[in-house]
Amino acid sequence: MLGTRELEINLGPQHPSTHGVLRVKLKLDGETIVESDPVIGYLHRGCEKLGENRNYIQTEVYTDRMDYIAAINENLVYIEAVEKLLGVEAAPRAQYMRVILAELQRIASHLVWLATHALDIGAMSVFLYCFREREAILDLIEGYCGARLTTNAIRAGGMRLDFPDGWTGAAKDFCDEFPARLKEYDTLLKTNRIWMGRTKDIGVISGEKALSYGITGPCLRASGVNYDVRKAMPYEVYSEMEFDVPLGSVGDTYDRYLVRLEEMRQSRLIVLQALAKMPEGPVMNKVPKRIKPPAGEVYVVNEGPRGELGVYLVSNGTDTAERCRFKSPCFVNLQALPELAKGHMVADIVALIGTLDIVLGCIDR
Amino acid sequence: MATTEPPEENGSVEQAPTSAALDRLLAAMPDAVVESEFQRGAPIARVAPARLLEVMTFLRDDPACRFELLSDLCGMDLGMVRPDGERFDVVYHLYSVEHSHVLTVKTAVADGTDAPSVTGIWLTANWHEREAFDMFGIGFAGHPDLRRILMPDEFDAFPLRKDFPLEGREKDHGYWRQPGDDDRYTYVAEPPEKK
Amino acid sequence: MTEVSLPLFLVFAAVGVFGAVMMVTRTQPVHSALYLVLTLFSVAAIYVLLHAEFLAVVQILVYAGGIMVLFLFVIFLVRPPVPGEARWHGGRHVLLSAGLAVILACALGWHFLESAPAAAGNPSALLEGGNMEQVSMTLFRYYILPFETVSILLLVSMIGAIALARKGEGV
Amino acid sequence: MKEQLIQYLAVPMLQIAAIIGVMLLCVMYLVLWERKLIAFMQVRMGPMRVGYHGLLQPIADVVKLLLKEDVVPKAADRWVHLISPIILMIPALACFAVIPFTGTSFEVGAFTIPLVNYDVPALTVTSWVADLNIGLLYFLAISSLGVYGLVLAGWSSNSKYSMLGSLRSAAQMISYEVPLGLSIVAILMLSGTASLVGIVEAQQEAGHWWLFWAPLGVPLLWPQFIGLFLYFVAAVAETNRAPFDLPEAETELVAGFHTEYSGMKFAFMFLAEYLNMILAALIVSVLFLGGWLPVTFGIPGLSELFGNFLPFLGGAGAAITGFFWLALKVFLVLTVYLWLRATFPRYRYDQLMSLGWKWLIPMGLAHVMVTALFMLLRG
Repeated sequence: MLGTRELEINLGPQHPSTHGVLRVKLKLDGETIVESDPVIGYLHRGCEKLGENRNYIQTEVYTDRMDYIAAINENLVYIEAVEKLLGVEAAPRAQYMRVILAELQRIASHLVWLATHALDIGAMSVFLYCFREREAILDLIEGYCGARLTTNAIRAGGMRLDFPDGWTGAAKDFCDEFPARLKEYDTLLKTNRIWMGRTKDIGVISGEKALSYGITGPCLRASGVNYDVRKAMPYEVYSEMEFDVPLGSVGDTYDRYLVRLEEMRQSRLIVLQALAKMPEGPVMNKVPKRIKPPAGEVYVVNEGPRGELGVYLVSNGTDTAERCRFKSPCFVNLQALPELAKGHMVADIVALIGTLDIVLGCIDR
Repeated sequence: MATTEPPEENGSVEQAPTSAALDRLLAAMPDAVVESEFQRGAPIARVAPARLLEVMTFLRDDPACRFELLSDLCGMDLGMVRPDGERFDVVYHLYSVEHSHVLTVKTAVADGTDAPSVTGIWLTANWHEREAFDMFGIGFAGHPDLRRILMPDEFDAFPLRKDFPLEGREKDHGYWRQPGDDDRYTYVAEPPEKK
Repeated sequence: MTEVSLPLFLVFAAVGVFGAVMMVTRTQPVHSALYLVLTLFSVAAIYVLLHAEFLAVVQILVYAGGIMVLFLFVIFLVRPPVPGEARWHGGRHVLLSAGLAVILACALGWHFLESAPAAAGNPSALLEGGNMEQVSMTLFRYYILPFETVSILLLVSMIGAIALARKGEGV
Repeated sequence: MKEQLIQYLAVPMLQIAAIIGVMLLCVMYLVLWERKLIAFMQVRMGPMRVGYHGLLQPIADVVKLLLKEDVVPKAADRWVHLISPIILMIPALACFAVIPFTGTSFEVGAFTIPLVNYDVPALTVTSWVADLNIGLLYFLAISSLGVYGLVLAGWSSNSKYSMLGSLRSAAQMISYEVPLGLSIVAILMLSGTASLVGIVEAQQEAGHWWLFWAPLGVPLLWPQFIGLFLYFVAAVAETNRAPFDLPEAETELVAGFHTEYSGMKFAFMFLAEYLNMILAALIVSVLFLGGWLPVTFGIPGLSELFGNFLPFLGGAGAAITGFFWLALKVFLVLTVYLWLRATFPRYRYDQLMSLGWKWLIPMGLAHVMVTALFMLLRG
């Protein structure tokens, strides 16, 4: 019979739907993926090395540049690690502020995910709708700290400044308007036959396998494993917040879509609760000007929009960390791509890269 | 939860921290654990490389431990801190979804020797070990595909080692560093003339 | 319009023959396929000159629009684009095919010389108007049995081909 | 002989020139309309800079494309790379030959071209270049040739992404040709002719558009909605538009078959795509929506009024009116076309195939049979 050869194609590092400089080596049989091998490192900037050569305050700036879609979450986890190393706590009002900002950032990050994911699958309008809402959040974030993406908003011991006048009202307005916008996305996608055809049963992964792969965040919860750091090991004031952790049952791309959409709703609820409960008072506790934590080590994890963000800091008693390790959820999640993609078609690989919600800055660090 | 503050945030020294998982490990395999301690309330167990796989398999499968998630795996260069001992530590951060507890496992590796690979226990270790190899040059015996991951394939050093200069070497990635006017460097294909 | 159609016929016939020759002599299969399309077009044009517009259109629709695209498809799939991979097979093949061509030409020529006068005198008389009704009458009224037999035969061979192709997959 | 020469050579040449000119203009503004419409749907502005609300944007685009460097990949098959955009363009333009733009023909009296003192005899000018009795088949046959352009463009670029794009388009075109053909069989049966002019005239005779065909005198018992739906879906797929734009799926294949094209050649491919869209809309209007007949057609009183709303222009008025109604219908169909793009995600290759073969073709067959049954019952 006629033999067909496997076709090798190189997806990226310059490709419209690899969300940055990811490169995936694909082996195709017709349009079916036989093998895929993600190649990363194109955005490697040595954040860990820098973290071991700069002092604790300087290093926070680098955390912005890792997961640049969700900089506040990266700031937060790093500062928590520093605080824990120092043995200080954030001021109570600051803790609420952190939760509000982190949850707004989570919504913004999920919006970018939905936008790009939908665009990858060809739904162009969703992209623009999502960016409209994200812009509103970025305006809020900019209104607080002056920067849209590289926020550097959080300080050890609390927050640098209180919310400006009228900020909480604007945040509340956004939260009031947001459900209607989410409904708009649902009309376009949730029961759209093409959308369901493109996402259902694509990249199915069982909860057990996902855990073994170390997948965390919405991708893990879509496979039915109830692990959310905000519930499992509450940090800041999450223990006072009432919210649900949405779980999927199948573990396919559609479930991951549903889980993330529900997370946006829950995040909105958290923001509203935190806004209501936020006490008055100072936003900064007393913290020495030069941060020189006693020797020792901490490993702190947070629930980032993409999964479990980890920071491992080892102090040697000076103002510079002996070891500064950033654990990236994207790095871990991307590792499962070959497993998810096997047997699917070329068109699905972009859906899968989208569903893993990767940020190359976070992967390569 | 009784207190509004989660216990891990306290980090108070007066309260003696405890860990059921560490106790269970010490009870089941006392000879495997070289040393155990608490750092800011978190349990840490140091294990000899020879017993590592055994310990890790136990930690994953034992019903009282059930560490299904290898949260992080990283290398660490202790060349300055521990000049006489093994140069590297490999640090494993474990988490159990079932019991919601954590444990940090460490193992010491000398320069040029391999740590055992835990890829057979957690699939996620694959890339983490590649990264540790890429950054520190720590080998992992039994790893299915140990090659560089973040640095280019032809790179011949290990950038996170303490002796690797922050600003890079004279010649990296095939290009030579040439001092420019304002404290910045330019990179050229030919070796710059020494003045 | 006979005075116009003769030179046109000559032009199209020449293009057709040119396409056929080029098709056989190209080493790049995709180029061969393109020249074959050219030939098919010239034949379609000649049909139009004979007032058989329906046949002409069907010729383009089926052969050029359908079958040749499938050909290209197969060429692409089986042979990834490596230009100049095919080579000229040399003497024996040329002799053999030239001989066959001569025999075929003789047979056709003899046939036309024997039976031509009746039909060739007025080709449009064969297909009055050359329109759809004429063709469908012929196919579906006078020759319905052979037509259906042929289609069943084709269907059977198609199923057979699929079965052979998927043998390894245990279908 | 001279009369014949002018009637059969000079007039069609002028018609062809006019059609090409008008159509290129239409394409330019169709692109602008697409950008504006989709921008409106996506809460943004669209082109605003060139001219009032971007009205001159198409001209700027054309100039840009004309001035762009024409890049040919080193490993490309230069000749095939050059001719494939042309192969795409020719069928797209050739199809317009059989389209009736309006019903009434003009009588042009004999006149003399000044300067050269050339006497032109009295002529009849129609709105179509040729009224073939196999017009619809001609359209199908010629439009099926466009696939060569796509396939060869992808192949000759010698790029894997282009190649995948052209393989997809070949498969897609072949698969959707069948439902496309099936969807118009019912119209052929109803009209009893394959001439596009004849089809509109048959609708005029029947007193309603074929879309509202009422078998056995019962309105909406088995209207041609299904045929229209089938035709429209197949036509969207044939023209590689969203949600069937797989051959150029930008998020998977970068730009599919035209990844390696730039400048004028790219402009040709772009033109051909939009010409094909206009063609599909024209065919929908002619087959199902009564061509040049007014939209009020079938409503007593109104249809006469709107059949020629420029009565003071006489025959020319009727012709212009007919043209207006056809243009309106085409515009509406095209708007639906663009709307799809703003709404739907993209199909996957295998889903596209199964939609074509497992749904559209059986539906098309059933549609033909039911229509035939009703026609038989009517006797």
